[in-house]
Amino acid sequence: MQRIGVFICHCGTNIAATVDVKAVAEALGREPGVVFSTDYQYMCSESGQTLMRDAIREHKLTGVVVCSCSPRMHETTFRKAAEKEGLNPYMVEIANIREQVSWIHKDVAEATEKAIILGRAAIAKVHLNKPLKAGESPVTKRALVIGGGIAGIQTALDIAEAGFEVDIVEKEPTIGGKMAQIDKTFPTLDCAACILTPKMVDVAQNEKIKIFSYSEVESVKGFVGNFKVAIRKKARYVDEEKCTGCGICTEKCPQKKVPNEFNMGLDTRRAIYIPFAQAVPKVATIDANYCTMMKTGKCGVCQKLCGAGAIDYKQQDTIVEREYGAIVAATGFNPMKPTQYNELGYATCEDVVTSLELERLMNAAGPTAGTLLRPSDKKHPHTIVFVQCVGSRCDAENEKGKPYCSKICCMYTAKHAMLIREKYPDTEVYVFYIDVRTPGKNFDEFYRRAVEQYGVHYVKGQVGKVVEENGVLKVQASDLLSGEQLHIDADLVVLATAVEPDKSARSIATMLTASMDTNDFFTEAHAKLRPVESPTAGIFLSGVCQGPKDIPETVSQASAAAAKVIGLLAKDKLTCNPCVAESDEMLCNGCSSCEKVCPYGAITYTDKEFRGPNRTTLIRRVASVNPAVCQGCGACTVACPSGAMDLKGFSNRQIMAEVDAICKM
Amino acid sequence: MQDVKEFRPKIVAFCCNWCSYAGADLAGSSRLAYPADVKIIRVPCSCRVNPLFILRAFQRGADGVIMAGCHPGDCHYTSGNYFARRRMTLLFSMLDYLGIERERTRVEWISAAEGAKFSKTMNEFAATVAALGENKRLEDLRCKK
Amino acid sequence: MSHDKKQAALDEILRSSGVDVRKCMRCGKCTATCPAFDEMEYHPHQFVYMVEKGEIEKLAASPSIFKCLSCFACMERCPRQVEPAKLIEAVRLSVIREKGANHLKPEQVPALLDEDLPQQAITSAFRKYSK
Amino acid sequence: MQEMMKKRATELLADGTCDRVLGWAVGDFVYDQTPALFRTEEELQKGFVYNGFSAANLSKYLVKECRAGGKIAVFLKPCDTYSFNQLMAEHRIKREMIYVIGIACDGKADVEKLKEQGIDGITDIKESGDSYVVSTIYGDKTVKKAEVLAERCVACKSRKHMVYDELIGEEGEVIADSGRFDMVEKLEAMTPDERYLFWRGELSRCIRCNACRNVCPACTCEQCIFDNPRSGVSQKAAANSFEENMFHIIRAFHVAGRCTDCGECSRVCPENIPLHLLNRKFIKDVNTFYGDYQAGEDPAAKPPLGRYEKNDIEPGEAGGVKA
Repeated sequence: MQRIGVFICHCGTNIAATVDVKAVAEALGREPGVVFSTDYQYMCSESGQTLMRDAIREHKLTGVVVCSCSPRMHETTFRKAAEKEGLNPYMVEIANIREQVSWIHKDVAEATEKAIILGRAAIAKVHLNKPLKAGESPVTKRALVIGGGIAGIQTALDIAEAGFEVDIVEKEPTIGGKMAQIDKTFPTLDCAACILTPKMVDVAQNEKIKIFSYSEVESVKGFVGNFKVAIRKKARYVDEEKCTGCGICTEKCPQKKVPNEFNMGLDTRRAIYIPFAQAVPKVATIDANYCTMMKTGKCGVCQKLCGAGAIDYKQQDTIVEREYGAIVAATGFNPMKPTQYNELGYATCEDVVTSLELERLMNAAGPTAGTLLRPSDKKHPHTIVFVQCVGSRCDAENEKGKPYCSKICCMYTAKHAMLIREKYPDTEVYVFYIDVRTPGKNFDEFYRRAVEQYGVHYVKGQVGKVVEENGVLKVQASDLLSGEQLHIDADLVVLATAVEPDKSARSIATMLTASMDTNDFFTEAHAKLRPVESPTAGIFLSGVCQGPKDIPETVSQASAAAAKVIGLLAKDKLTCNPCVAESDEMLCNGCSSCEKVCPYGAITYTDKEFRGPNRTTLIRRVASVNPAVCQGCGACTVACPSGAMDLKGFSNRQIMAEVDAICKM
Repeated sequence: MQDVKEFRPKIVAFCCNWCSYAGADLAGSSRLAYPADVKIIRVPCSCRVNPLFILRAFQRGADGVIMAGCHPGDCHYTSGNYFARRRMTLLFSMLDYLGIERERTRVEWISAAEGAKFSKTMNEFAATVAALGENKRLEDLRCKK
Repeated sequence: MSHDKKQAALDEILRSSGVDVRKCMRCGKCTATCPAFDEMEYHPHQFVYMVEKGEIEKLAASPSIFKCLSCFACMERCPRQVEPAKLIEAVRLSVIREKGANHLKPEQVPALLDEDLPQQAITSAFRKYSK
Repeated sequence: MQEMMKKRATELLADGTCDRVLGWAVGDFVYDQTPALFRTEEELQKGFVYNGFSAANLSKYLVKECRAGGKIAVFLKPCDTYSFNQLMAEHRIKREMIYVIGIACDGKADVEKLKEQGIDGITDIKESGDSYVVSTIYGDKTVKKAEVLAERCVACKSRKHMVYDELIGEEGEVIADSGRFDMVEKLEAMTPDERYLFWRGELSRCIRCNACRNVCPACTCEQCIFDNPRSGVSQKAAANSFEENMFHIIRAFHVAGRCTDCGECSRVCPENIPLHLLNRKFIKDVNTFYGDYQAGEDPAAKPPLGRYEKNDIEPGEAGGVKA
């Protein structure tokens, strides 16, 4: 039998004016197990807490009930006070007689009666309370960043800066991501490479950072503080340790007809290649789909030329196992391929390009060495039409597009228009828009400059049709403000296509047990207050994988994610919430019902030996809960038919005792 | 005849800690009254509410049971209320099938900001249950004097 | 027209077309795509907006409703799946019904037949102009 | 049929495919058969029986047998294979330890219905086309199958085996229009008061013998919460009407989404309480609210209470029945 002390708080007159606190103290004092019952003016005050501590000591209390304000207010206060006196904090329960009684009832008799019943329920619960101890789990002081774009780079650099090890897993042969393909950045028009490549070099030179390029995450096990990740290093047929990145192989390789993905397929590269000059790591990679040696066994030019002896046609994928305390998803995005919009002619007309293709066409390191020439006849375009919102802002039922605004297109289109007008003033530039959205520092000023200073024609309306006739793109569009249908003869049409999460994100989210929305963006733990954390503990979000954003926003979020990671890795041990689920192995059927409803993947099954009848042993499949992963929602406890699964602090019997106490009148 | 008292129903309200219990706190701090017949039991999440608890309440003489949780999509544990919703849908449908008055059970989604909704819901529910009268169809007579 | 009558006419158009005009984000792709633009007094996006404002009377009186080719390009290309052509068709139908007079009667069809005219055009015209 | 099954069982024992065969043996009465294990040809010859009374669903007994080791051959009727799959899905049995012999079935006789036909003192039953020839101490009686089939066989949902290693007899089809929800619909159409009276009349007969639970292939808990003194709800016997309600509602809820509608609960109930109507209500609701789902059809399918849709129906909207 517990020895329970009951403390009724007056809360000044907040409670005492409506509840006869003396009567409550007296009534509850008669409850079985209650050895001490009193009332006091302010239980949360220093002297109130002292009163409670004295009583715990003098009356050898094993349980405490405080009838006061909401537990959301002072549960922690009273539990801490009890702990100071050597009582397990989870032996303290609160009966909420302020928010639920005195503040909403006027009749003293009625309020007093209800206060007594709520007090009884709390006492009934405390009778079944057990001391709980928060578990601890160690933290592996290393973070994994999945994705080596600007988001992953920034997160990794910030974590490394704080002194922790970071691994970056990048599926492409180099880090850099989409930013490396961009020519200039809005709203300042700095050259993207000029600000990105130094950061890439920092990553390469940072002793705390290890890059797994041309690698993918194979599997993730474990939980916050203790992840075990298998990384697949894809065979690149070049020994990374030996390759010096001299590039002789990439110049002499006889297979020249490989579409160059870095330039969006607008030119070609060799079968052995380094994506771009500032690649990190600067190591060659053989594209096995095109390599003559790999396909026919005859060639071997690169191997003969390589002074470092780095070429290895027999290289295999290898799996590396690493441990981490935290994982950051920075899987990024891709612009949608607008091939499904027949009317816009992307699939049929060479001179209809996407904005990212235009970036390459304008970049000094691009296929045209920075001179804007259209792909079909390599001539300078004189009339250029930009189309906004291609595939963005579609109805949710519309299978062709995305329901969200891609956020960055308005700004980069203004940038493109401005740069073109600046470099080629003889060019007419039309931008067809639905809305121009420019929230951001210096963003609207930037857009207005495009209109006012550079004379870009912004037309409120959409392009309905693009057809090619004798090398001219006939553009039919609406001008909603003048109520006209426009017919423009254009030389180049640029489509601002929707951004979509990288295809790999879905499978990575599954491995991380991190949730995603219907658009395959990672969901945050809280949309407002925890925007860089996933609901799964230890998983953090950086960059566009969480939602469309531009570079400054990506970098801020990347640093925010890093700060969260650092906060986690700085701890030696994690204290777990002790109110977690627990499985009684003797009752568990091993049926997996609980596992299916666990949002955290906290439940695992093992085959365990049990004593059977007649001195036999039998193997049974039983569930066990990882207390470091369990967040204590209790979904599993109801899914369990045998009652094997129960929740500490909110056990079946505790809740039923409360029910009984409330219904007994 | 002088012993006839006004019928006061017994109502058990299971409230999830993160939304509805906080909603009840807000109702309190906003002084939005609801009948004293409603007694709240705090659970971490609506998915912690076992049908067993609801039947237990009826067994012990409750006249109405209401469960309140975060709005679908807002669950603190991301998916708990979705599972709770399925469970309660099936359980309530079964109680109805057994001829137990449908109006004695209810589920509401009440956020931490919806103090007014909390109070309104409890007022409505208490009135409905009071109108239904004593629960006779699902109770353990031994628990009554 | 009284307010109630106006509302009734609007409700009828919305019901018979099944179109949710509130989905429109005013991008104008329908109008950009319309091959009959030059013939029309009100263009597809204006149609949607006018229905939203309840200006059914104005639309019903406009010859535009018979200029629509029913090519459905606006429906196909609308990113919000507003389907302007269905609205036009609904207004047209209401006009035809109200008058009780079909624009095209079955007995007129043989005279219209022409070897170069695709069968589809006759069927389409018949659908559009009679009920 | 019986001889064919005996022969196959003997062969399987002989060639080492299994070391024991789970089948049926005659119990206290010929119509009261019990599940039984056979280890030798002699045991088979002596005890094995298969006829119109071999109703028991044997899948549940595999839970225990799988723990005993070795390899078991089992005869499963189409409806039993659903239970088998469900037990597989819940990791209660090990597929590799079991050799499943699917046997065709066109229904089993309900002895109560035979007795209503005035057939008593039964000593044997044989199938003959669409009739049963029932031997009794008063001589042979022939009766149309349709007149004496058990309710669950009249409303048979499937004559197709969901799983088997070999098949004896002809494979049938899933029966879409089995009419098994007719009675549920009839109850739903009643007023709450009528429904209450119906169920009161039925459930108040419950004597808490636990036969329904003990026979149920979904009730394979290590220890039932109603038997566990530590659960806080253990009940040994029904003390009053509420306890039956609680027991049966909770039992139905625990098997919701898992019950394959094999009908064993109602078959074994000594008070003839139509317990399957509780389970069928849940099955029907699941089908209506969350899309058609048949437990045991696909062992990889996610159970309806283990998944959700964001736009699921709200409990308040799911009355389904007019108050």
